[in-house]
Amino acid sequence: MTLQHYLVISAILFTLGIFAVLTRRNAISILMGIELILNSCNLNFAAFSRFVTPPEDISGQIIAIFGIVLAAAEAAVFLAIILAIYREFGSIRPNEVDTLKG
Amino acid sequence: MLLSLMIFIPLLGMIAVLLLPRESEELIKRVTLIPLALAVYLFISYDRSTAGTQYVVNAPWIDAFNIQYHIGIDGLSVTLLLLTALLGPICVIASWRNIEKGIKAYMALFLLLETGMLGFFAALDLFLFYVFFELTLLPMYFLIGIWGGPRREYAAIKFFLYTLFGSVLMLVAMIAVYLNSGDPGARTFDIPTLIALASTEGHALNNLNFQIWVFLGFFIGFAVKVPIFPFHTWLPDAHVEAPTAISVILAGILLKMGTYGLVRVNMAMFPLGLDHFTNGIGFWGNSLALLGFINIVYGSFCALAQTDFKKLVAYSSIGHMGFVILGLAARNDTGITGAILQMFNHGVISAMLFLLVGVLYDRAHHREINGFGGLGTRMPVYTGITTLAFMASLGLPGLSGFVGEALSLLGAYDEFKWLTILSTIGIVVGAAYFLWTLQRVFLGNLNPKYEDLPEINGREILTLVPLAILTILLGVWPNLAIDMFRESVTNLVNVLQAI
Amino acid sequence: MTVSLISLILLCPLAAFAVFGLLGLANRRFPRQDYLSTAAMLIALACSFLLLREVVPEPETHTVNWVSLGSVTFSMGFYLDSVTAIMLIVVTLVSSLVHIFSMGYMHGDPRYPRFFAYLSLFSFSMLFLVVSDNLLGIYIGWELVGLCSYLLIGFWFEKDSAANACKKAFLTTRVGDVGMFIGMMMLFTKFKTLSLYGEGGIFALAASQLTTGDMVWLSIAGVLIFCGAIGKSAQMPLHTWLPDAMEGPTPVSALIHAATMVAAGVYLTARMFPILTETSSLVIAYVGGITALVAATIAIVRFDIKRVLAYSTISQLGYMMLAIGAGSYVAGLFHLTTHAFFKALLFLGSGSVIHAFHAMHAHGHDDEHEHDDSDAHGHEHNEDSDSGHVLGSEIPPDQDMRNMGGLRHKMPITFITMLIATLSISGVPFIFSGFWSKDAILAGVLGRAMEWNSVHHYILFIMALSAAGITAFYMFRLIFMTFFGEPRNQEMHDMAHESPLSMTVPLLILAVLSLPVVNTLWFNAAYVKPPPQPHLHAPAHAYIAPDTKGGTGLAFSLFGVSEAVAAEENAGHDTHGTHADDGHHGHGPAHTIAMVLSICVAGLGIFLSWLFYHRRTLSAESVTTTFRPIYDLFWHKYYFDEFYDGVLVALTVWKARLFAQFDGTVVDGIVNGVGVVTRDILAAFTGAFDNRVVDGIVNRVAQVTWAVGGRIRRIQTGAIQTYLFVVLAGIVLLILIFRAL
Amino acid sequence: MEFTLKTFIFYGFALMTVASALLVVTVRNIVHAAFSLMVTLFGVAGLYVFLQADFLAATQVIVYVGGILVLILFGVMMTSGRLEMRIHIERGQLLLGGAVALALFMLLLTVIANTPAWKNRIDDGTALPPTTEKIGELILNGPFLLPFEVVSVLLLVALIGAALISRKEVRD
Amino acid sequence: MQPLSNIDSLLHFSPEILLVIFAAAVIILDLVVKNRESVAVAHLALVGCLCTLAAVLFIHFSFGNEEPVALFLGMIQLDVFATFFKVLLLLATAATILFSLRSEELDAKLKGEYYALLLAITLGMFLMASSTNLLMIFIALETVSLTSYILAGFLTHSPRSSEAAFKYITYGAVASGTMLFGLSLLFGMAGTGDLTQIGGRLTELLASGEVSSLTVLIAITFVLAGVGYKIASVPFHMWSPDVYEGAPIPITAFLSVASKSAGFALFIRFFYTGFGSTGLMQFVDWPFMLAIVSALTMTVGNLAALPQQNVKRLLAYSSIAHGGYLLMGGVLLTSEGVGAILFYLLVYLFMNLGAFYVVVLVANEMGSETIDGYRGLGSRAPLVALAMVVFLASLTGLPPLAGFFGKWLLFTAVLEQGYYWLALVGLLNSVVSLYYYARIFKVMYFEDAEEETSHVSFSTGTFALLSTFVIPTIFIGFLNIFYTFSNISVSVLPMQ
Repeated sequence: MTLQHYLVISAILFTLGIFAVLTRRNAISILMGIELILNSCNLNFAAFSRFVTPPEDISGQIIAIFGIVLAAAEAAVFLAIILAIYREFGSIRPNEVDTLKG
Repeated sequence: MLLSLMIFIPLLGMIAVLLLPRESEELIKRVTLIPLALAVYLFISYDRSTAGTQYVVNAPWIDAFNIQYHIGIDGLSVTLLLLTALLGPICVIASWRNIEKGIKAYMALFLLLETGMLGFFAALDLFLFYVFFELTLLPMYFLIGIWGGPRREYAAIKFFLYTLFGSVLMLVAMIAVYLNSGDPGARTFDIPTLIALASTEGHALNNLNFQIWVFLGFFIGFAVKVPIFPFHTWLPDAHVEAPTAISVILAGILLKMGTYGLVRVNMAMFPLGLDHFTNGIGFWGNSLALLGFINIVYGSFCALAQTDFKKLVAYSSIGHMGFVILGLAARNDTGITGAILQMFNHGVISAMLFLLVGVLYDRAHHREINGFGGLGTRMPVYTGITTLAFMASLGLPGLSGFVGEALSLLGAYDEFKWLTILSTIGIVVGAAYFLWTLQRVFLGNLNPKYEDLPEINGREILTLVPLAILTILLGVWPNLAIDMFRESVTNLVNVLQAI
Repeated sequence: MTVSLISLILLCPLAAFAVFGLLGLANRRFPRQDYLSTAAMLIALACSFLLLREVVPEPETHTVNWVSLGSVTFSMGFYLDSVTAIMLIVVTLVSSLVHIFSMGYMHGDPRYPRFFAYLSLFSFSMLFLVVSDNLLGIYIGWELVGLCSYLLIGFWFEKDSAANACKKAFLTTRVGDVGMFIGMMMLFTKFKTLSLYGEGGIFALAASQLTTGDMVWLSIAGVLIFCGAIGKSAQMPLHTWLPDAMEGPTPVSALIHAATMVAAGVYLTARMFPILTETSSLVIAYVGGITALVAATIAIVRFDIKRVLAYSTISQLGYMMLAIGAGSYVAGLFHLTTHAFFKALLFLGSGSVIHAFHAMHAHGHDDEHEHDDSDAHGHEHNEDSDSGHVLGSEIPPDQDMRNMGGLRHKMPITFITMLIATLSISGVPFIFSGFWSKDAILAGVLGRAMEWNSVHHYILFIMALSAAGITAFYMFRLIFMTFFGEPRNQEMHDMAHESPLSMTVPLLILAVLSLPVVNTLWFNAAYVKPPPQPHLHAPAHAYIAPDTKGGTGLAFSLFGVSEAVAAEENAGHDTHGTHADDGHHGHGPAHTIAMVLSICVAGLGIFLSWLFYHRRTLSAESVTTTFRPIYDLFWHKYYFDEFYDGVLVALTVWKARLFAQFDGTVVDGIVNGVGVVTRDILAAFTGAFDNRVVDGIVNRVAQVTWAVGGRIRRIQTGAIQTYLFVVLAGIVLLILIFRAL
Repeated sequence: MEFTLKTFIFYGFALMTVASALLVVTVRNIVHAAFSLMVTLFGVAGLYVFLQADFLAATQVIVYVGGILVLILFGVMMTSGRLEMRIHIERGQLLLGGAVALALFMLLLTVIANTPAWKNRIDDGTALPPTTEKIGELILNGPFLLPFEVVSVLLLVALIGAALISRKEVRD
Repeated sequence: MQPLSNIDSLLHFSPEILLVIFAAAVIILDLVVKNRESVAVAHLALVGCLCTLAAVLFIHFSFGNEEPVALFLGMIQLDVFATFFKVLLLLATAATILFSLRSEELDAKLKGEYYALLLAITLGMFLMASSTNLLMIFIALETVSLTSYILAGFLTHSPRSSEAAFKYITYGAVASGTMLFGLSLLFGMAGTGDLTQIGGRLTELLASGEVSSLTVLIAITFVLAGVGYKIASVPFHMWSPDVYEGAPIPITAFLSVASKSAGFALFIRFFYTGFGSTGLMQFVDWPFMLAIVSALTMTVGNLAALPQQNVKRLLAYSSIAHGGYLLMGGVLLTSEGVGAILFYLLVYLFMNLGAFYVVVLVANEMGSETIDGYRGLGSRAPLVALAMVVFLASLTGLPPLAGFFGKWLLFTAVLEQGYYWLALVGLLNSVVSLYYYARIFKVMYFEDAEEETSHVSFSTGTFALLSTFVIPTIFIGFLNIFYTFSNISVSVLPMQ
């Protein structure tokens, strides 16, 4: 259980998040990917807080908490927008939402 | 103060034109007369015995960059200022009945243009100089684009893009000069100061390599304006599409801005760079003269191939500006005097030519040279004036065109024997295309289509007469003009010779 | 006094031009303008006569600064010496007579006032040229007379042939002028002045500063300046414009294209005498000699009366050039003077004939037009006529000698006066001026040949002699065809009448002038002093042992020519001590030989002409058939026009087109190339895109730029995942690239 | 490192997290993906516990699993017709996306391996005091007061915004 | 410089507090006022802006004038730099409110929320300009982003608006996620979130070999993803054309000016305070990376703008290109460079907002955002067209308009540092940019309207508002004060 363990896990999560964002043809799946990314970041912060900063300094953890809150806010708005998109376009496939281009 | 008045009165006029109702046409007409009146005063009161700048105004403007509102005139500036002030009212008269739509906007743009031109010739601060230089772009673009011929949009944007291309290179060079003019805080745009610094031993500006590069930057900027081959292709289009009065300004003044800039900046400020391109070893030493030569011959031959009257005149401008370049490349007082005279005279003569083309176009609604014929019988006065203008343009002695050309060539021969000799081809070809045009348009049988073509009218004659008088006067008595800038040229030559 | 006289001489025609020119431009008629113009010329003439006395003893110079620069000054000014004075008289005299003649000849022309304005301008320009003391002034006058020539040749510009001819005249002479200008540039660069006389003038500087090392460029400069004369004086190979210039009204031909302007070239060459070197002199002499001979041969076969005279003029001008080139300064100018009078007379006479034959001028130019058109059809039988693309090859009927004949009874005054002129030009001895001047030239050339033992000058002498014979032949051909025999065109013959007084009086005056009356001035050695030629070095081998002071010819003792010639030689030899300071006179026997030979060839020429054209013992036609190739050569004027038209003009136009094309293809092409490269490089990133063909630099660049923009647009697919891909791939790339750096 | 139960559990959580995350991005059924995500989030919460971040772990479970995931499931339900339940995947996109993700992963691995500062930071197993009180102190009376306040504004904004945008339909 | 405690910071923080108060007041007023036509809400928001502006200036002259003050225990910093941006942002917000008042696009029913969101986003931007802590930076960024998403998707019944919001949030979420990852790496290396300390720590670590330069490079690049997306630099620009086109015009204007400005504020503070040390740059030459990004940004922006038919979209690309120009100043590490950015942003505020205002007017009157809608505008609405010419000419950088002076400062700074190639790319780009701006000139003046449309008249208020953009666009460059302003503003940044 070294720092590097956490970092590798976090890196995997980040990469998978990126992968999801790039390849999933569903807006909600993209949101999930984004959540993975944010989780990886939070995990990083928590890990660094544990291993790098002095034990009494828990600012990394607090940052992670804020990260969770922000992720929540973002998810809310994201979903609202997905709903709007679904209403307007009848689909949440991201590549079908392409009237604006060029 | 006088100069400032002269520069900014058109601008005030523009604002007045925009604010006043349409009916105030008379006022519009008269606005351009004020600079002319001031110019006449300048002509009288200008002290011809000194090379120094006169009527200097020097006020701080943007302190952060040591930019000053520094204007003043020396012999060269005053000559071109006079030309500008003269052509202003003439163009207003020439456009009076020609421009139908949006006369207000037209006049406003025209006045803005005039401010730009006048300011450019008077500016003694490099930044101000650039600002005025660019100030002419937008009005010109609109004047061509709105009131021009069928392909006006193309011509306008071409002009705009070309010139802007040149001027951004110029901007780089200008910034480079500024940055090298001293330590931060002590930098300057002041042209006289920069000139002095550039010839101060050991100063950063007095460095051959540096001067070569900034010379090139400025040169391309001005070369587009002159225009010098291969930056010339905007000119025929712009001329063909522009309304008459704008062609007059274009050929009469705007082209001169390029050559004026060459003298004011490239020659005076970068003598080492100039030396490299006019006196250096091998190809580069001949490059400027070579460009002049190419302009002359290339422009003349292109003119010969034209069948559009206006395009022909446009190409002839390219050829004639070649003499200016050649004369400047000579770097001696004969050549430079010839070049400056040629600037002024070309301004007058090409103005006449474009006005004349306009007169014909207004009547026949086309400019195809081969579509006319025998107009000499129908329009004798017009024919007479055209012949005069053609003769002046092809360098007939006794008319002003000759003096400038001859002095340029005489001066250039000193430095560039073969190029000058080859350039004289331009004289023959120049005669050829003008005479051929004269023949095709005026001589021979009257084309029956034009049996009722009305003779040139009083308003048109009014625009032409002052120019014709100047053409003859300066042909007979060139010292009238040379007196204005003799000392300045001597001064410049002394600087150049000191290298 | 001198200055004011000269100024008056110049101002009179100038004022006439300024006033009447403007009025003429506005098509307003000023009452009695013709009289006023003529009066102005007469005043100038009077002043010229007054001036004649002012000249002695020393030449005068009066200058003002014209263009003053920091280091150099170009001055304008008068230079008055005997040559100037005589030239002034010639010009004003001929001009006045032509003015008077024109009052009759041009009467009724719709542009009558303008004609006089042009004449005045011409007179002014010519006089300005004559009195100028510097090359720039001469050049100015030079070009101005060219302009007048242009305007007057194209006076009836409705005629296409006239319009073509005037353009041709101007352009051809301008080619020469450019040469002259280059020569001026060379001199200016060396001497920093264009003034000829005085302390700081070119001549003084050339004499004092130049060394043998400078001879090459000085020769070139001399030849280049002579180029101007080649053009103006219609010397080979730039002579073709002069025959075409006959499209102008005949008085113009008389004044400009016979008497004055074309002689300006000779005058210029004479003025440049002091800086002519051995080589340039020889070039001048050869050009003159060849021109004299070739033009004479062409004249033999012409039928147009004016064109015969035109070629004759060319030939005679060649003579003068030959004289100056061979060092016979006085003889050349002398011939210039005599020629001015008798050739003007011949032209005016022919004008009188044309006038008589065809009252077209009274009907105005429209009439002329109809004739022109009808000619095109009516004279198709003339199989000799050129295909038509050569300028001026169609002969107007009123100028065609084949329509004439037997006019001597109808037009006695014209006949007599023209006969005098013909005798004069043919070199019939002793009472006609032409004989003396021509003889002086022949003698001069032969003398130089003998003195220097120069093969060149022997050849030149033979050329001159042949030309003299041919001249006599074709001139009498003209007289016989025109005035003798039976009328060939009865209809036209019936119309013919003697010209009015205003035309015959000038003829008579000129006839008098064709006798050696006024020309005696040239024989006054004290009056005319040939300038020194410091740069003339006879070839060393050519130096032959001093001859005895040979017997002086009869002519010289009669009229005192010998003094002038002696003075000339003294002047020529005194200035360079390396050579002939013993004052030998190798010309002595030359004079006698030349005179005898010239009389012989003149007689032969006249005799042959008589046989051919009067007695018709010999048939011109049969000779023509026998020597068909030669005849063709002559008829086609040695194919000069064809050459120019076919090659030079085509070349120029081709070049112009090439340049225009160059503009469109190469300049654009380079930019296009840049565009293509830009496009291809960018295409590596963005993929291929359409290659649209466009014209114009900006178009192409704009198009390419635009297309790149379009390509970039296409990345903007609208699909968000593409965007995300670009972002993340961009991050990876940025990192990798900067890792690599 | 000693292989203890603790490490075993740690690896279990790690494996669970990673594997479920892999499922999130691979399964074709969106609902399955959402449930996989839940497992991942739990896994991460477990890891937080291992990092002795108790409050954080709790927040993770409450906010993520209780809030965000439910939101996502609602989203799935409201937007997914039968067709939308299956996630369409395109091969080209998969390759490109995979390549980019892989490249990023390699980069991150390199970084993690090659940063000496992060090496040998072993969890020595010392128990730290619970963080909740400390967090409260830091947030309410420490440097994190301002972020806290700003985040509250942010949440308000998100609330308004989400309502606004999803309410559109209702307002017709 | 001792950071102030939370309580002591409150007074210094009063502008932000005012914004929040007014945002709340706007919502409350909206509930109270039932008249949908009422403009009271907008006016209240406007008053809020003005009050905030007054507060900003008051605070500045009372406290922040000389030395920077660290607030909230080092979370944010009050200094001239921040004040400059606050003033700038308030101007942009006020202008946007005025635009919105005149825009007919927006749903009158939602105006309370709309203006409240505008004030909230301004708060976020304030914080972007003044944050000195990684967490604060991220929260500020998220505040702005989230609000922007909502505003972009604000239009009811506009698929384009929803699409814009969708793309925006997807893009933004990924970008900010990436940035957060980068921030976490920074935190992990430096062990602190305090921006003022990070630079020093990183340099030490790099020098001692504790951290590889690749790690720092990745962290910086990831951070750049978040910042770059805010300033729309290549390759993070792709959202902006779509979002700009889809969003309501006032929001587009706001995003293109305010959001970009705030992005630059953040960028400058982050990179100069965080990574500005020479020691760090020996290992990671981020200025060079940014130079290339800058060149790419302006080139791509300008080239892609060429074929656009939608004026909003065209201006979006133009805005990208201007981001590229601005970024040039950021690579120089000189106060001249940053000063030039600030000055240019000020100029850009007026000219770009002005151009968008014309777009609003045309959209209102002609109902068209495409370039064809501008046909014959020169004769139909001469003054508006004239104003448009001024704005576009200024955007092109033609003297004597302010845009030229802005470019001038930038290029001078660039050339001073010897980045000749960059200056040349920039200048050639401005030539290219002329082409598409001139297309608008062309349709306005050179082409006549298809059908005979009558003269369009606008209210005096419109002209007054227009002139508040035109006049500065013409005159800012002439006046010394603005140069001084922008130069002083950068004095607080650490420079070599």
